[in-house]
Amino acid sequence: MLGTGIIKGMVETARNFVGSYHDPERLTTVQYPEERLAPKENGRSFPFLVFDGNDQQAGLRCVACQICEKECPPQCIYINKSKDKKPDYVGKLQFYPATFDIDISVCMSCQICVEVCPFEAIKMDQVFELSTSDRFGKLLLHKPQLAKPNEYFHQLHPTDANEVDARLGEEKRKAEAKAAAAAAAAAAKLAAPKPAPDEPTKAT
Amino acid sequence: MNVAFILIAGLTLGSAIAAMSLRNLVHCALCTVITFAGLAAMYLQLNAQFVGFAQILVYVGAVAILILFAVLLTRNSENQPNTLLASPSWIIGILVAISVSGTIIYAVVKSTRLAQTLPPAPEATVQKIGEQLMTNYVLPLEIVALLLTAAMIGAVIIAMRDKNEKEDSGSKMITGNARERVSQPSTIHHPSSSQKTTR
Amino acid sequence: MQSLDQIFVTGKQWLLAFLPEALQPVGSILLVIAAIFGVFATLFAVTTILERKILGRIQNRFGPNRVGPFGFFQPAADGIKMLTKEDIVPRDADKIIHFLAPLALIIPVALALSVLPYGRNMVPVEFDAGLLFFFAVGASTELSVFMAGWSSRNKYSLVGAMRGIAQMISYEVPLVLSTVTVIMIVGSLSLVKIVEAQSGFLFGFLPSWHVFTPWGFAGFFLFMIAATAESNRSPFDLPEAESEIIAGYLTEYSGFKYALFFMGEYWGMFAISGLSVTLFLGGWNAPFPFLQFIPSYIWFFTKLVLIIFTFIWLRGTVPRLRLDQLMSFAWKFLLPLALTNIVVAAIWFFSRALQFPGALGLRWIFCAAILAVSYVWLGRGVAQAQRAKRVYQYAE
Amino acid sequence: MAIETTFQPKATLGRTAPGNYTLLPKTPAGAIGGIDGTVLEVAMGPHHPSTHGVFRMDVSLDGETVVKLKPVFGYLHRNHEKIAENTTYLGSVPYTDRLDYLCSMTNNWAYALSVERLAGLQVPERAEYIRVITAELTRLVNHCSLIGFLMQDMGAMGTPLMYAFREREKILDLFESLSGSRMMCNYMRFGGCRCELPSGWIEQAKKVVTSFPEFLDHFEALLSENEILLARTQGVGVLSKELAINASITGPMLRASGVNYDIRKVDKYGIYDRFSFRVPLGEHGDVFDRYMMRVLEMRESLKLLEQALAQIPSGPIIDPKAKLRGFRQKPGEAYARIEGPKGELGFYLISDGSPNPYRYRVRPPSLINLTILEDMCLGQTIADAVIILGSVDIVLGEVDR
Repeated sequence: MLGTGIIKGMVETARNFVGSYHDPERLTTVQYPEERLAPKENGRSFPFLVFDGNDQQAGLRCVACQICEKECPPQCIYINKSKDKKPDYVGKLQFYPATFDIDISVCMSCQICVEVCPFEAIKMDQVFELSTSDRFGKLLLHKPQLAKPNEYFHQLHPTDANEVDARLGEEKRKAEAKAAAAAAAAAAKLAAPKPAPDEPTKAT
Repeated sequence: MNVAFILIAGLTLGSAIAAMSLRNLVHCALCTVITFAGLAAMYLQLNAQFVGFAQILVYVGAVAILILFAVLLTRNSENQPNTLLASPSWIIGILVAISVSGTIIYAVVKSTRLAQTLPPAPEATVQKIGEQLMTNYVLPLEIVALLLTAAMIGAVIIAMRDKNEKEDSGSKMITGNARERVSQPSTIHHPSSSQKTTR
Repeated sequence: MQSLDQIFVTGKQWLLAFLPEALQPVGSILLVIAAIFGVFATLFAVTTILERKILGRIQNRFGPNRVGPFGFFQPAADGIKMLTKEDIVPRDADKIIHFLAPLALIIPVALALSVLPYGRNMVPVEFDAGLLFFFAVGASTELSVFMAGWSSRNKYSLVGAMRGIAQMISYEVPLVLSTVTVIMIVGSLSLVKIVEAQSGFLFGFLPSWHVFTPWGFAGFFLFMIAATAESNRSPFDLPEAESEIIAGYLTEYSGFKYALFFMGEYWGMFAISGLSVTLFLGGWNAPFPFLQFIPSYIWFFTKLVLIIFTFIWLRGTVPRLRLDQLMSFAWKFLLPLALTNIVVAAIWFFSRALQFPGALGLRWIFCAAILAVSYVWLGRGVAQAQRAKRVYQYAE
Repeated sequence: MAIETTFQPKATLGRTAPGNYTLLPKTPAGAIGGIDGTVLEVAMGPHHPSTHGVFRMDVSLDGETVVKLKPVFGYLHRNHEKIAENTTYLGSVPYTDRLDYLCSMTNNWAYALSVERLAGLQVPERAEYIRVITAELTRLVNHCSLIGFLMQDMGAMGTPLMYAFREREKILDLFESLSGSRMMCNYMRFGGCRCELPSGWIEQAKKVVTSFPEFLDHFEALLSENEILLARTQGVGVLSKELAINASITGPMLRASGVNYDIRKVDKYGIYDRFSFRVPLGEHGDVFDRYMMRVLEMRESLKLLEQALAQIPSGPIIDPKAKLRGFRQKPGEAYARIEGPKGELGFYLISDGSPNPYRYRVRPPSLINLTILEDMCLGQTIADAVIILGSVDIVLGEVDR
């Protein structure tokens, strides 16, 4: 009969009308400034640089290898390598970025820089309230703005951060053990009444 | 003569003159609408509610739209050449108009009816009109109704024929276009084992 | 209770007593005009926010809830926005007609609102032929649609205007024919008399509204469908079909002129809903005897709001018709059904003479059967779309 | 020498407005045409509300009947293929997200598949299952939002669209917790997937999948029997079997015309041969059949998802041989295609040994399905043209690339 389909549809909309008053499953709107969704652990917005410890200059993991700069699909990372070197987390002397800029007006949040980074130095942030009235100056983030402590990384991506810390800790432990072993060997060599080798002990 | 009458009469006359003299046909048609509305107001002033409302319903609501449609459906209706105001046909027209109206005015003035006193205005409620139409004037009403029905059926038939022709030509064009694109139906995968569900 | 019911009538007389004798008629007219504009402008504002909220809830959203408590000051914000927006008139537009079109909508609609009986003794202008007046002024709104569409000099506007006029003229026929039944039964064109004919209660508790008779129910059904089309509401919103012709004849309107059009359309909806309340839903009569203490105007506006809610609900549910389907629906379904309904009303009227016990039930069943059969039969004709149910095959 | 920058208006063109540009001559009153028997030419788009983005249809109307229709696209052209030829193999993956931005997972898969074919990589079992699950979820997202958009084109005030989006949100939540982004997932890599499923993801996905049929039932109660919808869609925009094949239409649109062609069945790419699912076929090839194809395909996808979610094994998610950084291929070419929600989505790659593909070409189902628009619209009204366009299911990001 004519009209039954429309009546069925109207019953359906009435169900949703009434349901939206008592059923949170239906009224899924999150009223943004007052309410917020819990951030997802994998969530990503723009990259940031991780540093260990308290000093962002000293603890910065980035060694300015420029792989991310090359792999970045929209080419929004700009790195200048430093002239001098500083020790990294295992104490090895490495370059560091003199400047590290990310143009987040170009960045497309693809996370490829994170994937290709061999030093776990760049990770994805989850902030999204970055609107500004100056699209050239304020959207070009510099190293001081990009560097965030490792604790922040733990807060955002706990699983990933724990894994990374475990791995880095392992490496550091190994390096220390190696260094200790080397030092011990050197000490043993020095202690032994044998002719000392000509070349000095290599610092690792 | 009260103020309202003068206003309404002025509006009616003015819009009627505008309807005749404006260049844009749609403007003319819209002025005619104002004339119709003015006439309706005049009827209402004479306490002829039914006639007044019928005037609006029929003339403003229907006839005016008909005129507008007719104006629009006529091709190049609005690109009239600017004719001179005082062309020979104008002069002849004015002469004819003067002679006709003069004759009518003469006849009216000379007629004996004017000398009689006006009868009291009839009490014409809608109910009375209805009763009259259904009793005394039922035959004319039926004849008019029949005539209008015949006209409507005729219009429907004319419109239907036109539509069919159009549809024919349209569908031909589509199949023609489709055929151009179709070369050879290649072999296609047929449903090997088919199941059916009713939707 | 009586005083509360008549508070506006007595209030008006009290106010008029301050004026000198000679100015009292003019004062009365001005008061009535102010009342109509005030009440319906408020109702318009309330309806816009309610419509958006109800549609929002139907669609599982909140709707506007930022301005004021629950977003109820949204209409004020919208009004300020509309007033301060730039009024753009296209260069090629016919400027005079473009300007006059919204007025040509507002004035007839306001006139139509002035003949509705809003409560006991509360008719702004009482005409003997009030119903005829309503349709007469209602018919002239088509002109405004034409003027807006033609003067904008825009292709979408023109198509929208053509659609609008075709639709409004077509649906005027079933609209008027469905009210003929009421005129036949009541025997008057006066809206007050029609409302009074629906007062009283059947068996002491059933309201004797027209909608509770077979012809009245069918008439109400037809009237509401035609009214939806007349007021360009979904699913008959073809003249403004956004997904097809942008905004139809309103495409080139902005700012206050657009607001006027918008208001005119809502007022038209109020007017036609008010008429349906008057004709079929008992006007200002209370539904049950024990509820008669509630003032009459409250009943009128309650019913009006309920009808508007139905309009909104329908709008939230159905897609839009196509123009040819719209026309065939009017001429092949509504018109024959309305004519059948007139016959049924005549049968109902003349079978009043039957006085044996159970006569009412017999009349009821007979009239309802005629209408139901013709509904199903005509419906089958118009819903050719319900051809064979489609069966879909699956390939493994 | 100073360059003359002011534009000199031509006096013949018409009035000169203040400022240095020329106005076109005023439209003579009544010159719009269209009602007095002449053909009305309307440019629907590029900013028309229902062209699904920036797309233009140059329509000639006789009254309201379409007598000529010319689709004009390219407004969203952004050099996708050329960019990909200058980007590393890895760097193109996020760009494929932006092709058909409603179905980034399937785009990723098609691209990953073609690179895998080029490099001869093996995808681990678990990754294949994840791919099937995400692809079928994408199909649900695409089809239910498409139906919503179609109803919007039909004038349904967005109610079906909102219901569709309500359910889509649940799937997008899944995508977000998996890949970090709701729409631009960038999840698949050649040789597997980017990251392991988060804990509890499978359970959450199972919950979404089990609650989806109920939503579909209600959705269909709202739509499938609605008389207005039936009247609007049945017999409108008919596409014949032969024309569909000759115009190389693919996807639900082809199957609505009654052709049994589903690449999941034909190619059996991935692990689709392990699941039992059916391919719905239409008969009339009109808008209603296209609508029903999508509804029925969603139901089949749900069956597929149930099987995949129940069977998913544990194991690695990426081929250990796959190298992301500095990926380079020996010269060669490869074409891989999948059954995307919109049709056959294929990527063709030629490698010359450099880190970038020498040639990169997308076979976009949206574009190829759109080419047949005029043949479906001729003789229909302008209101039909809008819903026929809606039923084709285009995303302008993919059409223009």
